[in-house]
Amino acid sequence: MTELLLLALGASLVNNFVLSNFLGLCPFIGVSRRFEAAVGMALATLFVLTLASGLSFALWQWVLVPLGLEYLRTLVFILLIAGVVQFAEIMVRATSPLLHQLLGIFLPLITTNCAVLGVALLNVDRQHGLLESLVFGASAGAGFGLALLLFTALRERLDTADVPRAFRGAPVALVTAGLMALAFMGFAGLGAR
Amino acid sequence: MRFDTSPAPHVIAGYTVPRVMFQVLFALLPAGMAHVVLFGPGLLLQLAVACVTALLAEAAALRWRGRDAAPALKDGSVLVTAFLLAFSIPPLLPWWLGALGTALAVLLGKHVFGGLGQNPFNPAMVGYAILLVSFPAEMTRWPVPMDVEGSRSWSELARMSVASFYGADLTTHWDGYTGATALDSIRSGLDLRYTLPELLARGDIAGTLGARGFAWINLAALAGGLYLMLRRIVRWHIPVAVLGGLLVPSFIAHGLDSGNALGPAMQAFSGATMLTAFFIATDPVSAATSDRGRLWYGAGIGLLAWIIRTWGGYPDGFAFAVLLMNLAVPFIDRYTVPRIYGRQP
Amino acid sequence: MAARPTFPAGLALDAHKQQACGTPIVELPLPPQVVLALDQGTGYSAEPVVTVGEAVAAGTLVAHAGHPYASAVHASLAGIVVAIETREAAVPSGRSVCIVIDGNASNRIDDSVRPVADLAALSPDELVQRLRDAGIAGLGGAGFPTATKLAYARNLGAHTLVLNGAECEPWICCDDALMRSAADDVVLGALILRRAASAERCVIAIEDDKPAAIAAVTSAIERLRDEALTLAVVPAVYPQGAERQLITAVVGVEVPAGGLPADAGVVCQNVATAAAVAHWATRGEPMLSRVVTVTGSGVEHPGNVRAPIGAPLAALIAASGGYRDTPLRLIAGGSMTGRALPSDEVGLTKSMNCIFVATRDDIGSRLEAVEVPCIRCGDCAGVCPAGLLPQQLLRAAHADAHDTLRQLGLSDCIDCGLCDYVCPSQILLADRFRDARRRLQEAAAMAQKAADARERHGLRKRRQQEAATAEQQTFESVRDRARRPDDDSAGDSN
Amino acid sequence: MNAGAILIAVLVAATLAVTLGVALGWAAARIEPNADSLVERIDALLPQTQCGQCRYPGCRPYAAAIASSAAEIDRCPPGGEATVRALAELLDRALRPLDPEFGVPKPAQVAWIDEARCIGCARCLPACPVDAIVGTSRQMHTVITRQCTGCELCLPPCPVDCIELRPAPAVSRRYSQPRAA
Repeated sequence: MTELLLLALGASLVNNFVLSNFLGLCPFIGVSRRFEAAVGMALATLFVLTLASGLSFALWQWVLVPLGLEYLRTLVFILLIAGVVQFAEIMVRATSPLLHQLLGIFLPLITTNCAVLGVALLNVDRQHGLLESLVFGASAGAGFGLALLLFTALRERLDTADVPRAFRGAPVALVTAGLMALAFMGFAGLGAR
Repeated sequence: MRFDTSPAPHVIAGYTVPRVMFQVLFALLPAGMAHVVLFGPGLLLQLAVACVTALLAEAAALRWRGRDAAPALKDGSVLVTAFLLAFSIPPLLPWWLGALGTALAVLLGKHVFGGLGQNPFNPAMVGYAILLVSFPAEMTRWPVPMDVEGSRSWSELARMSVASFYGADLTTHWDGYTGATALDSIRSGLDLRYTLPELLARGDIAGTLGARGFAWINLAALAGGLYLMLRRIVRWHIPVAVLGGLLVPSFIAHGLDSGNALGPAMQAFSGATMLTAFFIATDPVSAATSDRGRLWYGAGIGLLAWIIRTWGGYPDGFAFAVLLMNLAVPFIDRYTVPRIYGRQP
Repeated sequence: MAARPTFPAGLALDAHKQQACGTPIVELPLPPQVVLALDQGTGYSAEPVVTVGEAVAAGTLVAHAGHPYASAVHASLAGIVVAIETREAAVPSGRSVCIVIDGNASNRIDDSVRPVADLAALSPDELVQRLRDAGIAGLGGAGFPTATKLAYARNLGAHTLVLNGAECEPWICCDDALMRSAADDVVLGALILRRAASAERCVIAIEDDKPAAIAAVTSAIERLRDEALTLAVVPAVYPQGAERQLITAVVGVEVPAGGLPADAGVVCQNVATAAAVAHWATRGEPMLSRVVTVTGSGVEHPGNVRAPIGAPLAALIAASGGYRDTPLRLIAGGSMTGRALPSDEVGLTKSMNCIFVATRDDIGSRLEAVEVPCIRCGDCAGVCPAGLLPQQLLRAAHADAHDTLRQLGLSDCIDCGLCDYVCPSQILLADRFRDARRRLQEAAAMAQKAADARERHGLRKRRQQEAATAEQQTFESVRDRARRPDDDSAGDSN
Repeated sequence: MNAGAILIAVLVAATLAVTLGVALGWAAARIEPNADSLVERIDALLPQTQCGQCRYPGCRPYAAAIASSAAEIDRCPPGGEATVRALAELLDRALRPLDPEFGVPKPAQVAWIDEARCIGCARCLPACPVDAIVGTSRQMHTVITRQCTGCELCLPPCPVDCIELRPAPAVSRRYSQPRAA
């Protein structure tokens, strides 16, 4: 139990996927202009990450390893993630076409979100079991969502700030993301003692 | 007869931002005096370099934007940033690090976002965190305070401070004069499996209320903070929440495991506790805006500082705790809008 | 009497009342001309019923209240109508159609001005109608027609009439003076208003910094011995006299956002309005005059003046000894919500409770203010009596973000000006909010119009479709009928 | 590596692909996209003049075209810059100026019939998209100002050019709360 808790804490805060490992930066920058869209993205990523973690573990454990096809893992995982993402897209379009509009290209791009593939590969590398994989995936997703929502709320505030012209838009967003990463360094070493 | 028109209200109280800022500077006076008495005149040198750098950076940033720099320089806000940073860094820091930290605080922490009132992060803490991450050795080397038993003299401390300010290598002359802060020593002691009572029994760590040296500075900062509350510059929500967020968990943890967990008195009067609670966390620009939001914000800072002090990689977690809660402020503001008259909650 | 708890927030302000309050009410000599604005401050105008050149007597109806938010206007001076034209006026829009009457010395009083003999026999509905005909409007500052407010109160079943004698705004003391000199009128008017509103009880609320008024009203109530009538002393905290805040302080309920006081079972009237009602009941006089405070460091002898509606402000100031020093602003109202007027040629309106002639001594704090960026200190939120976050509203107003403005409750701002008052960055918050509120109202009106158009367009399309279907059916039935006798053509339908 | 291993690898990948494809195809067919709610939210931001300047027969068809990305958001001159901004914000699309091809914004206007010149031909009645013109054959017509959207669609059918557009009256003020006194 403590192990799982530490795993969750590590994946969501200490080694936050976005702010410490720099995985999944494209939606982090791309879908952080509107809070509603960010909430949608956070939920979609959480869904995809958790589902992909479980399924990739199953594929790895019960198909690739028994058949000696470990070298196929990148290919197979991407295929799997693409499928899950497509499913998420169908769901989003059915429930909220506005969200579908807002997420735009970034929804299918979850497929090539390095955070998702990263979680699947890290699960294999660290030899996580099924439960561990699911917890790792879900907490990575939660950490991504947390960072995304905090960042979006910050950017909405910056929208009305008197930012120098040279820094308006992407530059100030990147500076902010950098300072967020700096703040998250405060978690460094947490749980190591 | 004809008259000019102008919108109501026609009379205002006449409070001004400079008045607020200079009251804050004034309230830092007792802490500054305690600092100088206990740690030597290093603080004054740091203050000088920080103030000069801050004013230059502010003027340069405004000039570059084509704006009038004079009112901004006079309003005192950038001096508050300089003071808070100078109070946070060790008094032995070489001048160029103090200048670098201040310049980064003002430029990266404030003017990139548009200057006064626009910065989401506390500029002084931005500067401090960058220095701490980039120069960990210099940033954790403090003079041994005067209230630790030994045969050190203040004038020797002063000579060392000046030498260190210009970058002299301290190990040759003043080896026994420098050391880690109390919180730092306790951390490393605990890592080496000493128990807390054993560590506190050593004369160089704990005073009556908290860490040697820092206990007095914290008391002085508390006095200055109470003055600000009396003058209604600072309202009670943030300081109380910060102290609550830090002290409640430390009280519980100390009760459960007095061998390893610091007690509330030690937590309250060591490190940057009081400075943060009354001067840093209360910076309104980077704090939450409603009363309820400020309680969450303050409690978050206290709790995160406790977590980082207890389990984290840094001895005093306040700078990071403040930055972490700064970035949560817009999020907190979103969910803590007070009830409007005549509306259902 | 102990002060009772009050609404949250607010601020005790420097009252500046001693300037004008020392002396008794002065009667203004009849001016040679009056300028009667047909918009008396609500933004809705009465319709003229006289023509240029017509002779009128004091009390003659000159404009009829067509809209429920407009109030009837009567000639306050006997004479000749010399102009009906749009002029500069002391109303929010700055201009109004005005009826200008040149006085003659006849002082003729209209025949309709007779004491109301059958007062006790009038039903509440009749009372309300008579008050409407008499042009009685709120004298507290908004000028809203009293009859319309009473009608709302009756429709929604208000149980309490609150008589507003708080007079929280700095510099103004006309209500105070009136209560001290004519407390019996106030109490009598209160009883008539209570009956017209069909309310169970009436509470007269006075701020605790007016002990003389409290004493006068207390003894007037004792003389009357009516159990439905009580006095409530409220703390002198600005904006205690704002309708919603006073209701919360006195009755302990909140008026729902976007609703009327009557939704909370309360109707609120000003004490001066009550005195005017008593005036009407005892003498039959429609609303022809009011008491107004003339004050500020820019007038020689500050004081309270009873003047005919429409009297040029210059005449009022002359009666107070004229200008002194360097008057910089001519403000209709007090220092917090008063409106700076461009000229002293405009006529007194029913809603004008104060003429504040301000010099640098009075308004220097505002003149010298230098605006700097908001530092989010939150002092404004700490004093806002509506519980708003002005600092957040400012950002939203700056970005013109309508949804955010609505969410943050811009429409619940009562325009009290306290946020401006305390702001260390000295930002003109109240003015920005006024501007944003106007934009929001315009957007809402446009949205309403679009919604109406959408509905009508939808109805039209449905009607066209139905018509097309009906035509098709008619065509088919005619065709079928035409086909039936001739069986050979059956194959043609393919 | 032998041929068998390659075959197995290909088989595994292919099986996975086919399985996912079938599952997705089934899901796509079963779960209906729900486009109407988006069209409604876009329609709510359009000014409802029904003027057709966007070259769609009314505001709702234009909203549908925006929702399906068939049309850009810059085609509505009556809504002006404010509408483009609202649409850009709703859909998180880039702000762009109005396309002058579809007309230029004008101040709000309403139609007005010169009743002296009107011959009562009733041709303008069916042209009005919101039924804001009243009148019948050989009777004078008049425009209900409050309901007119200023779409100008009644101008072309009029044989005697007796309809002109005038500035719209200011929007009516609502009862504003009594102020603090």
